[in-house]
Amino acid sequence: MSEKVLEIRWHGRGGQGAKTAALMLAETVAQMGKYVQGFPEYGPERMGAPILAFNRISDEPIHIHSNVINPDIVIVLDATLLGEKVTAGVPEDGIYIVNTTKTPQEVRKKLNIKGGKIFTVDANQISLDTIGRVIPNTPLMGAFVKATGLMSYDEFIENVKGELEKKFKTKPEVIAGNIKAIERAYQEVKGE
Amino acid sequence: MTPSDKNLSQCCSSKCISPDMNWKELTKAGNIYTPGNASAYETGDWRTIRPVWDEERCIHCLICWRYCPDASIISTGGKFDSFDYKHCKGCGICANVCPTHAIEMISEDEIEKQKEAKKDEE
Amino acid sequence: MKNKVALTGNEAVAQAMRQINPDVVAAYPITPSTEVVQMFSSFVANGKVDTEFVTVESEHSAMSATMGASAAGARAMTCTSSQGLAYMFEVVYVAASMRLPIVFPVANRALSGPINIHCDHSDAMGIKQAGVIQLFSENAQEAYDNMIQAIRIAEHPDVQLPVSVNYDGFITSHALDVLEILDDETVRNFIGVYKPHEALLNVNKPVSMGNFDMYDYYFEHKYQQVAAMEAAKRVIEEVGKEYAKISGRNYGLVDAYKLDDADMAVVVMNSAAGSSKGVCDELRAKGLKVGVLKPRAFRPFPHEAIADALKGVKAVAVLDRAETFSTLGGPMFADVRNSLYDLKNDIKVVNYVYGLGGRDLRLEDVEQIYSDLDDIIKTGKVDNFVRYLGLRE
Amino acid sequence: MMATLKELAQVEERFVGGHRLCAGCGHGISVRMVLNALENDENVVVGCATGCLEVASTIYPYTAWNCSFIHNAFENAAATISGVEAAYRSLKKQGKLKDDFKFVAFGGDGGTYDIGLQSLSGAMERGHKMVYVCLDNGAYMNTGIQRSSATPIGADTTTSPAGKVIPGKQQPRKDLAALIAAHNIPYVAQTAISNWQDVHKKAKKAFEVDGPAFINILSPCPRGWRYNTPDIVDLVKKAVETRFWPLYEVEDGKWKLNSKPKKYVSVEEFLKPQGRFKHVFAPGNEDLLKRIQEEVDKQWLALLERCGEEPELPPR
Repeated sequence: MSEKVLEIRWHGRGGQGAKTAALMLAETVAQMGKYVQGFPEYGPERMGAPILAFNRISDEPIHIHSNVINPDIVIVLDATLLGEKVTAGVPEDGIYIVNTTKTPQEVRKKLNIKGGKIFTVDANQISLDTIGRVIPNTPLMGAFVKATGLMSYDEFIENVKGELEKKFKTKPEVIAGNIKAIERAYQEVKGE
Repeated sequence: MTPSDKNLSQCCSSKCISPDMNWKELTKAGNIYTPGNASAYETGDWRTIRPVWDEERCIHCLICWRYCPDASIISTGGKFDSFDYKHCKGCGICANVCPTHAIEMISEDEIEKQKEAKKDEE
Repeated sequence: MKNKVALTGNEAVAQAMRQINPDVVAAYPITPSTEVVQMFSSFVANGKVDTEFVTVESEHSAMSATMGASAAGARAMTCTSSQGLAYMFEVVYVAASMRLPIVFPVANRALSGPINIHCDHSDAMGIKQAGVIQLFSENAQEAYDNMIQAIRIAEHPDVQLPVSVNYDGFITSHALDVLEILDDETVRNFIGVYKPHEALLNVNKPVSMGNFDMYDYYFEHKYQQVAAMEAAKRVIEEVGKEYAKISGRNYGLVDAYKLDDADMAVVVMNSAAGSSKGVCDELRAKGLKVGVLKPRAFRPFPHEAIADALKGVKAVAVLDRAETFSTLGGPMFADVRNSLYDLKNDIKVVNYVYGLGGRDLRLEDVEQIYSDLDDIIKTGKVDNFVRYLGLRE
Repeated sequence: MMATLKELAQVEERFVGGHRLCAGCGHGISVRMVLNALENDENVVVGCATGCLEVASTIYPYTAWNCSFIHNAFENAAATISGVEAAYRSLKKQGKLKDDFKFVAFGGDGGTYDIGLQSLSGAMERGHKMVYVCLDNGAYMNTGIQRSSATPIGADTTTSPAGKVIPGKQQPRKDLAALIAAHNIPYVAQTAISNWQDVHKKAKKAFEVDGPAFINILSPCPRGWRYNTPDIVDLVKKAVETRFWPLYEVEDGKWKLNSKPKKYVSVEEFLKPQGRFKHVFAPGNEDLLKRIQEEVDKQWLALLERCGEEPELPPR
C-alpha cells in the first residue's frame, strides 16, 4: 500500500505553523480530487517545542490511521531541527525540503546522509518580504510543489487561492501575500 | 377547589398503575402522567391524633390552611370547610397556630371510643 | 446532493450538529472534543443554527442541562471526552433510565491517571453498562454519518435512548480526512421534525419525570430499558438501510471485511479497524485468508451478528483499546468470546490490549497478530490468551 | 397589594396531600407557600434535588406535584432546570411553543450548600430565568441527619455528634445567601415560614424578576431538630427574633433588612426547644453556648453593615 500512498512528515516548532501547513496542504490536495489525511502529533508542549505533523496523499481512499513512520517526503520548518530525528525512517530515495539559508550540500553534511534528494529555500525571508511576518509554512508549500512535481503548479495555486479565500474573506491582502510567498518559494527553491 | 376531588378522578379514570402489572403495561421510565395523583394515596392512617374543628370559635382566618404541610385543610369560598382526614397526618400544627383555639387535637383512640359509645346508645 | 470535503473529525461532527440544528446544546470544553464545542459556538454566534447554547460550568451540568432540555421537549445534545464523560457518568445512567433521546459525540480519550490526552477507549468503556447506545466510527466519514443516523435511532419510538457517537481522539478528531457530507436539506428531511412523546412544557399533558421507584416497579422499568436496547439492534439496521439510500454508504451493526472465506479474523473498533483493513489487504495479496470484523454498535452488543460473521473462522484476535483490570482481558474480548461460546466449533480466541494512552497501532503490530493467529491455528493451542501489544516487558 | 389568605386559599394547590413527608415537616409548608405565589393561569415546571422532598413526593405511581416535574439527581437540580429553561427559550424563539412557563428548583441544604453548589453557581451565573429555593433544615435529613455546611455551630448530628471530646459541629454555617448574592443576580432573599407574608412576597418577586432568583427558607425538620412537632411556627419565629435567621433580601445588589427584632433575644431561646442543642446546656459547655451566640452576633453585625443599618451591639 505504501506504493500508492505518499507520506509526508513535517518538522517544526510549536507556533511555526507545521500543523496549519499540513492541514492546508491536505485541504488543497483534497480540492484536487485526491484522498488525503493531515494530522499533527499532539503533546502537552507549548510554543517553541519541536513538533511533528503528517500527511498522506493517495488516489484511493486511505484506511490506515497509524503515525507516519517511513515518510517519502520530509519538510523542515526550522533549520535548527536538522538532525537524526529528521532522517529517521526516511527511505534512500526520500525527499527533504528545508527552510534554511544554507545550500543543499551544507544541509546534506549536517544531516549526515548519502541518499535522498535535498531542497532548500529561505522561507523565513520570503514570508517576511511577502506577508510581513516570519511564517515559513506557506512558502514551503511552493517549494513542495516544485521539489516533488506531484501536481501542476497552476492547478495547485488555483486551489490554494480557493482555500485562502474561505479563510480570509475580509482580508484580500493576506491572500495576495500568501500566494506571492508560494510563487517566490516555487521559483527560489534550490536542489542539488 | 380541593386537591383530593380534583385529582382522584385523574388517577382512576384512565388505567391505574398497580404492582401486578408487567413491564409492558407500566408507564415508560416510571413517568407519571396524572399530576397531583398522590391525592389518591391516603396518609390519614398515619394519624394517632386528629384535629377537630370548633365552628363556634373559628374566625376563618385560614392560618391553619397556610401552615398545613399536607394541604389537608379544605376551604371553600375563602372559608374553613373541613379537614381532609384522608391525608391529614395529625401533626397538630393547625391546632397550634390557631389564634382562637378553634382546633383541638383528640386522640384517635378517644374518637374510636366515642364512636363505639354512640353505637351502643343507638 | 453529495459534497466531497476535507474536514477533521471534529469539524465533521460539528457540521453534522449544525445540520441537525438541535434546540439546545449544553457542553463544556475538554480535549480532544473541545473544537466541536468551539465550532458549534460560532454557528450559534453567527445565527447558523436556532440552538440555545448553554455554556455550563462542568460536564456533570452539561449532561444534566441537556437532560432538562430533552425532558422539556427539545432536541438536545452535548459533547465530551474522557474525564468529562467520567464526570458525567452518574447522570448518563439517569438519562438512559429517563429514556431521553440525547445524542452526544464522544472523542475517545484515555482516562486518568496518569493524565493523558490521547486516544483509547477507557472513557467509552466506563459507560458501557449505563444503558446508552454506543456507536463507533472508523474515520471522520463514519463519525459524521453516525451522528445523523443517531438522531433517528435515539428518537425511534421503540428505542428512546441516548446515543453516544464515538470516534478516536486526535487520530480521528484532529486529523484532516476526505469525506462526503450531505446537503442540509437532505439531512433535515432524513432526521425529520422532532415530536417528543412527552414534554415538561406541554400544558395539556403535564408529566412527572425522574420519580422514585421502589422494588415493586424498579425491576420492570429496568427491563423496559433492556427491551429498548434489544429493539435498538433492529432499528440501527433499519436506519442504516434508509441512510444508504441518501448517502450510498451502508451501515449495519457490524462491518465484516473480507470474512467470507477467512480463517483468521481481527475484531477491532474505530480507527484501528482501518489500519487492520490495510494490513488485511496486503496479506490477502499474499494469499492469506484473513479478514477484519468491526463492530459498529458496541451497546447494544450485536452478538448474533458477530457470531454469524465469525462462525467460519478458525482463530480470532480481539483488539481492545481499554483495560478492565479484571485480569481477564479487555471489555470487548469478554463479549466476543461470550458470543462465540455456543457455536461449539472450537474457534480460538485471543485478546490483544493495544494502544492505551494513544500509543500508535503500527501496521507491523497487526501483521504480528495475524502471524500469531496462524501459529494458533497450526498448534491448536492458545497459551496466554490476554496479550499486551507492544508493551515493554 | 398583598393578597389575603382568603384569596390565596382559592389558588390552585400545586403540591397536594398524599405525599409521604413526615407529619409536620417544614418542607410541605415551605413548598406550598412558594408555589402559592403563582397565579392559577401561570404554568410552572418544578425541578427537585434528591432528598426528603423528592423521595416523599414522587413515589411511583403517585406524584404530589400538580404540574410538570423533573428530578434528576442530588447535585444537579439547578443545572437540570436551567436546561428546561433553555429549551423553553429555544422553542419560544423558534415559534414551536405558545405557552408561557415559570421555572423553579427546590433543593435541601445538602443539595444546595454542598454537593449542588457548583451546579447552582453555574446556573445563577448564566442568568437563566429561574427560581432556586433552598429548603434549609441544616443537615442531610434524608440520609439520617448528617452535618452539612448549613448545620449551625454546636448542633448534634450523626456525623458531628455531641461527644465527650467534641461537642457537636465545630464550624459556623456557610453564608449561602451572601454567596449567591455575589453572583450579582437580580434577586436573592432569606425568609422563614413564621412570616408567611414575607415568604409570599419574596416568592412573588422571585417569580417575576427577569433573571435568576434565589430564596433560602428555614424549613425545620422535627426529626433532625428534635423539637415538639406542632411548635414549628413558634420555633421559626424564635430563629428570626434571636437573629439566628434574619429576614433580608438583595435586589439588584441592594441589601435590605426586612425585619429588625425590637429587642435583643439571646440565641438560647431558639436553641433550648431543640434536642440537637441539648448538650449545649449541659454543665461544662458554657463556652460552646458563648461561641454560638458570638457567631450569631458576628453575622448579624455583618448583615447590618451590608444593609446600611446602624450597628447594634449585644447588651453585655
